Amino acid sequence: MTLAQRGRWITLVALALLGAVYVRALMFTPLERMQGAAQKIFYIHVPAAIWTEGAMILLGLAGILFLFLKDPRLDRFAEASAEVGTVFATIVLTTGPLWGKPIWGTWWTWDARLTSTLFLFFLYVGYLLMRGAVREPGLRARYAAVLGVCGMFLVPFIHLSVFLFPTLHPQPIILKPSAPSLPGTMLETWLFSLGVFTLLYVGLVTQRYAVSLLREARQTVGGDHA
Amino acid sequence: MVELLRQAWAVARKDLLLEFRTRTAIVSAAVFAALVLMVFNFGRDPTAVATIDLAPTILWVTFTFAAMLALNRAFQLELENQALEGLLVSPLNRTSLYWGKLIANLAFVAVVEAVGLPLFVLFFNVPVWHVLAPLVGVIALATLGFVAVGTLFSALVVRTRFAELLLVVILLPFLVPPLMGAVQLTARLFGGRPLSEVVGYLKLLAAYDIVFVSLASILFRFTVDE
Amino acid sequence: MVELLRQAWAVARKDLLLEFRTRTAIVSAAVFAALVLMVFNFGRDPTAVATIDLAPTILWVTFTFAAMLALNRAFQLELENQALEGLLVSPLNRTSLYWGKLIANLAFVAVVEAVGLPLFVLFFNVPVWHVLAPLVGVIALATLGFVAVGTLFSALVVRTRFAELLLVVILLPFLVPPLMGAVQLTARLFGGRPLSEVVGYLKLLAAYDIVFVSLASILFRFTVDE
Amino acid sequence: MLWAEGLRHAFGRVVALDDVSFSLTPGQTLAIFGPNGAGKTTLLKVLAGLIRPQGGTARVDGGRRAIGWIGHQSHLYGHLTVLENLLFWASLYGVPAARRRPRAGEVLARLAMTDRSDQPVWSLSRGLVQRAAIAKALMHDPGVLLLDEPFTGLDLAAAAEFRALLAELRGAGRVLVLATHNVDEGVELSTHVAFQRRGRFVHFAPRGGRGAAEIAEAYRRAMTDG
Amino acid sequence: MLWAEGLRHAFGRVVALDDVSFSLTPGQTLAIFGPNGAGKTTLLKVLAGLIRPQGGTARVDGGRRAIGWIGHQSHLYGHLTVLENLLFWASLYGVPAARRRPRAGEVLARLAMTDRSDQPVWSLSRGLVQRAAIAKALMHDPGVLLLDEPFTGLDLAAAAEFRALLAELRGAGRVLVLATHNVDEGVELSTHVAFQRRGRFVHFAPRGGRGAAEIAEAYRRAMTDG
Ligand code: HEM
Ligand SMILES: Nc1ncnc2c1ncn2[C@@H]1O[C@H](COP(=O)(O)OP(=O)(O)OP(=O)(O)O)[C@@H](O)[C@H]1O
Ligand SMILES: Nc1ncnc2c1ncn2[C@@H]1O[C@H](COP(=O)(O)OP(=O)(O)OP(=O)(O)O)[C@@H](O)[C@H]1O
Ligand SMILES: [Mg+2]
Ligand SMILES: [Mg+2]
Repeated sequence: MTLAQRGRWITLVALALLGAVYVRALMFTPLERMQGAAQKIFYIHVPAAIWTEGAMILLGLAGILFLFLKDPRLDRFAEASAEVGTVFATIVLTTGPLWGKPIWGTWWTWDARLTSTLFLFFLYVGYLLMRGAVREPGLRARYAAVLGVCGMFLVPFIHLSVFLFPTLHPQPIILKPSAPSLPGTMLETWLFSLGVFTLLYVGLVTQRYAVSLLREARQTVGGDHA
Repeated sequence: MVELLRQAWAVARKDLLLEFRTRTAIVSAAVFAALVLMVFNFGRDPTAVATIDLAPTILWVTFTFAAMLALNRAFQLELENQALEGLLVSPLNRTSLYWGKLIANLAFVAVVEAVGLPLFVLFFNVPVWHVLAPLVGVIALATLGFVAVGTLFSALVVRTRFAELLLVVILLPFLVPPLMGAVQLTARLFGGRPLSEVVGYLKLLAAYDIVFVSLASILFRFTVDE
Repeated sequence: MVELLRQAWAVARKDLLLEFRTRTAIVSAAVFAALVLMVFNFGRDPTAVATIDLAPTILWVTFTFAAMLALNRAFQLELENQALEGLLVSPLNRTSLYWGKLIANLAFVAVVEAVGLPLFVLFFNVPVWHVLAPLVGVIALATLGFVAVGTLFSALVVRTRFAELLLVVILLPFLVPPLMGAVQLTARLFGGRPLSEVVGYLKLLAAYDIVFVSLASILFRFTVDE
Repeated sequence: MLWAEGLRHAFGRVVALDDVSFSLTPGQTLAIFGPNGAGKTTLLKVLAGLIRPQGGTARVDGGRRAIGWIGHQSHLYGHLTVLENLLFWASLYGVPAARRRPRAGEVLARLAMTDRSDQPVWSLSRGLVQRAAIAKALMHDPGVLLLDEPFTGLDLAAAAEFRALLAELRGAGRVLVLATHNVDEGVELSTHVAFQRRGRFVHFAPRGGRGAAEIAEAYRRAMTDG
Repeated sequence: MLWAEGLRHAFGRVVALDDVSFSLTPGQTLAIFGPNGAGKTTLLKVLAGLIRPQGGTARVDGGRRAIGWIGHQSHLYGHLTVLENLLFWASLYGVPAARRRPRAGEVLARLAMTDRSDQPVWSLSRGLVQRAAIAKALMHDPGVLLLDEPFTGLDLAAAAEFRALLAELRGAGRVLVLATHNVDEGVELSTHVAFQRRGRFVHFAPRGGRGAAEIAEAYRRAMTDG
């Protein structure tokens, strides 16, 4: 099985399991008292949000290693992680407003959590734009690693900004200094979903990694350079 | 270490000398600041909006622009003078180059802020004298952070194809924490709130400075070396 | 006359093509606009300041910056490309050169404004739809005026030693009338005031445009010819 | 035809043109030799109308449209391709639209640049940029060619080809003015020879039958005495 | 000492270096001839560490500090005087503070630039800028000189003087690498000769007793066959 195929399989399995999460969420998990059915979006929204931040941290770590080891695999992984992170950020930025409209009565407000997520999305876009702007592969990898490392260190600031700035968005329930505060079944469903998203991340990254391998192979043969 | 600092100073001194000769950047930034303040002044309907509510925002919009102008110049100056290549072939330590540019940028932004602040007081009649010391501290803290990141990034993009564009795009997410912190702090200061209320923000700014100044000093050499 | 316009169009087309290739200026101006709007957002205490009171100022600060960026580029582009000398030795009519640059600058600023306006609506939730047509008219009138003057001045200063500095300094006084007019008009429009109340300002803008576009067309050749 | 009558120009204390008078009729070629800083470039700029001399007058039959200029600056836009540059300049010089592409093809073929025509100018090597600049100057088939060290950077083959091209142009009745340091390159082409020193023509005469060695000897003598 | 081992580099489809290997010991001078776009500049940039080659390695004894580079760009700051430029670069290359002024005096005197030392670089003519660039490269008495068409713009006297200077340096055990189109200038100085074509060294050998005419003939043959 090629790498690309393996990635595709993992992704498909993850998507199937995501279906299972929703079966569980809709049938076997209690309705939230205040928000009703809208709260069900939580099981996509939050894991996607966590992996948006996670993908940035992993790509930063890959960047640090790259700067010392100069291993092109690390750079390929970083690129893949950035692309998947962008997708996850998009998911957060769509599910958030979908949820927000019934709860807050507006799609979007400019509070710290929402804005910082938007800027994390911009960071991904900027990262990918920069990769596009540098032609020389060695230089590109190094520049990308530098920006990635900076991005990794920015994530905690973005994550913690909700504690400092007045915000409409719920405070962290799970990733916070004290213990998680979530009713049992909800927590279980959520953890299940987090696992599924982890699998989804692995699957998508594997696929993207395979794609960049292919592209490099084509370029060394002397084909497309544009 | 002494050698590092000596070389950094040589670079900074040269930048400041050039700036002193031409005064281009500093005066345009200062006039820009005046322009912003003036526009606000005209636009504002004094009966509708209390000055004090707007003041922090206006102050920081002004300073951010001044800083962006400075950053754009820092490496552009080398390109215009065809000297960047010369710096790169020279044995100049890369950390020295970074610090030199950082010092020059900070000096530059500091002068603009020193011009902008009195203008601001003049235009908006905000009573800053009783909070001057802490205000200057806040300005220094916030400025250091984003100038440090900006200096690193301006080196990162200078040899890419769309340098200016990229600089703004990738810097934007990194401006959010210091800017948000600075605006909130300034608002509290003008509002005469007790210091205890703002410790969180101060910590944020300080943490940001420490993290990113160190990070940039370490990462810089990867941006210029092949 | 046809020849004049044809040549003006050749110059404008080349500028726009270059901009399209690099997208430097347009994207950085657009991101700059987003930055201004964002900073305002963070700084504003929504309970203290009603958006609607601030909106006109914010809108015009943003647009002014975008325009300044454009103007700075217009002749800088020729210098960077070592082509200004080429334009000057060519038989290109000086009025055509002016109009060409004016067209390119207007196109440029218009795009930034077209990007900025929706962002503005999004960020500030100002209901502009019912006044969209007159608003666009006001924007066009004010923009034409100061871009016309700015284009003239940017040619004036480009070969002096302190080009950027001088541009901002000498342009400043000329920005006051169109900017004040525009801010007042916009405020009235957002406030839903009758059109009769604003005729005076409209006349001001129109007179300014007519006077300065003609004047600049006539004076331009003295700025570039020896 | 080309006239210069009592030209004088000084930059501060440095005398760049000192009472220079001469005239050339179609088919004549003037080669100007002179040490660095003698004022050769200044003279050509005066003839091209780029500098208005402090004293005296210069006139070229047919005005700007008749002049082709090859100087130290390439007058090419880095982000446009070679062909796009040629088409743009041709349009400014009033070459009919239908003639532009064929003409560009001819000129590029002559300079062995056909395979580079779609490359952006920034990616060319120094000698290739020089060829593109030559192509640009020839697009409108100028009656007067002002050449400031036009062989700079050309390889042997290109220099030979360009010399042949200049000889043809001279044969076809064009007026050439050539400033150069290389006596071998300059003399062969010239009908008239001038030695310039501190702005003055210390020698100006038809070449007659003199060869390169003889001229070089005369030049050396002219530069050492006085 | 200077080694190059299997250097390869391509810009997209354009091959600029193709398996170039050689080494030079103190007192040796390599003259590289090749048509425009052959990759001479690219090779020198690789040796100077400005470009990291896609394949192979290059090493210079003593590293960056030992290299003097004269290329297409002057590396001088236009708004600083010639002397200020020299002092700045000397400080970066670690020339002791007390030695800088005397050394600058020596070098400038040698290049007949003493009377220009307080003139800002922007006001110099082309040949004078080239002399200043040469002075800059010699300030730290480098062990290895990389010269990319260093005679560009020099008048006859300056070229002769510079040739004598290079001969002295070679005699003093410096390693010189010289890329040029002018066989007369290059051969006289060289101990080794290379012909480069499409990135390859099609010829590399000690000069032996061959004179300029012989080399020129061999070069012509090497370029036409294949
Ligand atoms: C409108 C756009 C929205 C964005 C951009 C957004 C963004 C985010 C982000 C980045 C996180 C991750 C926080 C973390 O890592 O701990 C998060 C978590 C969360 N969001 Fe949203 N959100 C949006 C709307 C909403 C809405 C409307 C609700 C419901 C009222 C909501 C409820 C939550 C909850 C409950 C969490 C989990 C907090 C935690 O346990 O950490 N979000 N959101
Ligand atoms: N814009 C300027 N400001 C001040 N001085 C100038 C300026 N342009 C030229 N000069 C001075 O005028 C003199 C003549 O310059 P010019 O460029 O005409 O010389 P040149 O004969 O072309 O020399 P080269 O052979 O080096 O190109 C030089 O001494 C130069 O320094
Ligand atoms: N940054 C770049 N991007 C793309 N192509 C480039 C770049 N730099 C050089 N090239 C190409 O590489 C080739 C070799 O360039 P190089 O400058 O080394 O040539 P050269 O031998 O110095 O030529 P010349 O005699 O004209 O100076 C040329 O075809 C050039 O167009
Ligand atoms: Mg000259
Ligand atoms: Mg070259």
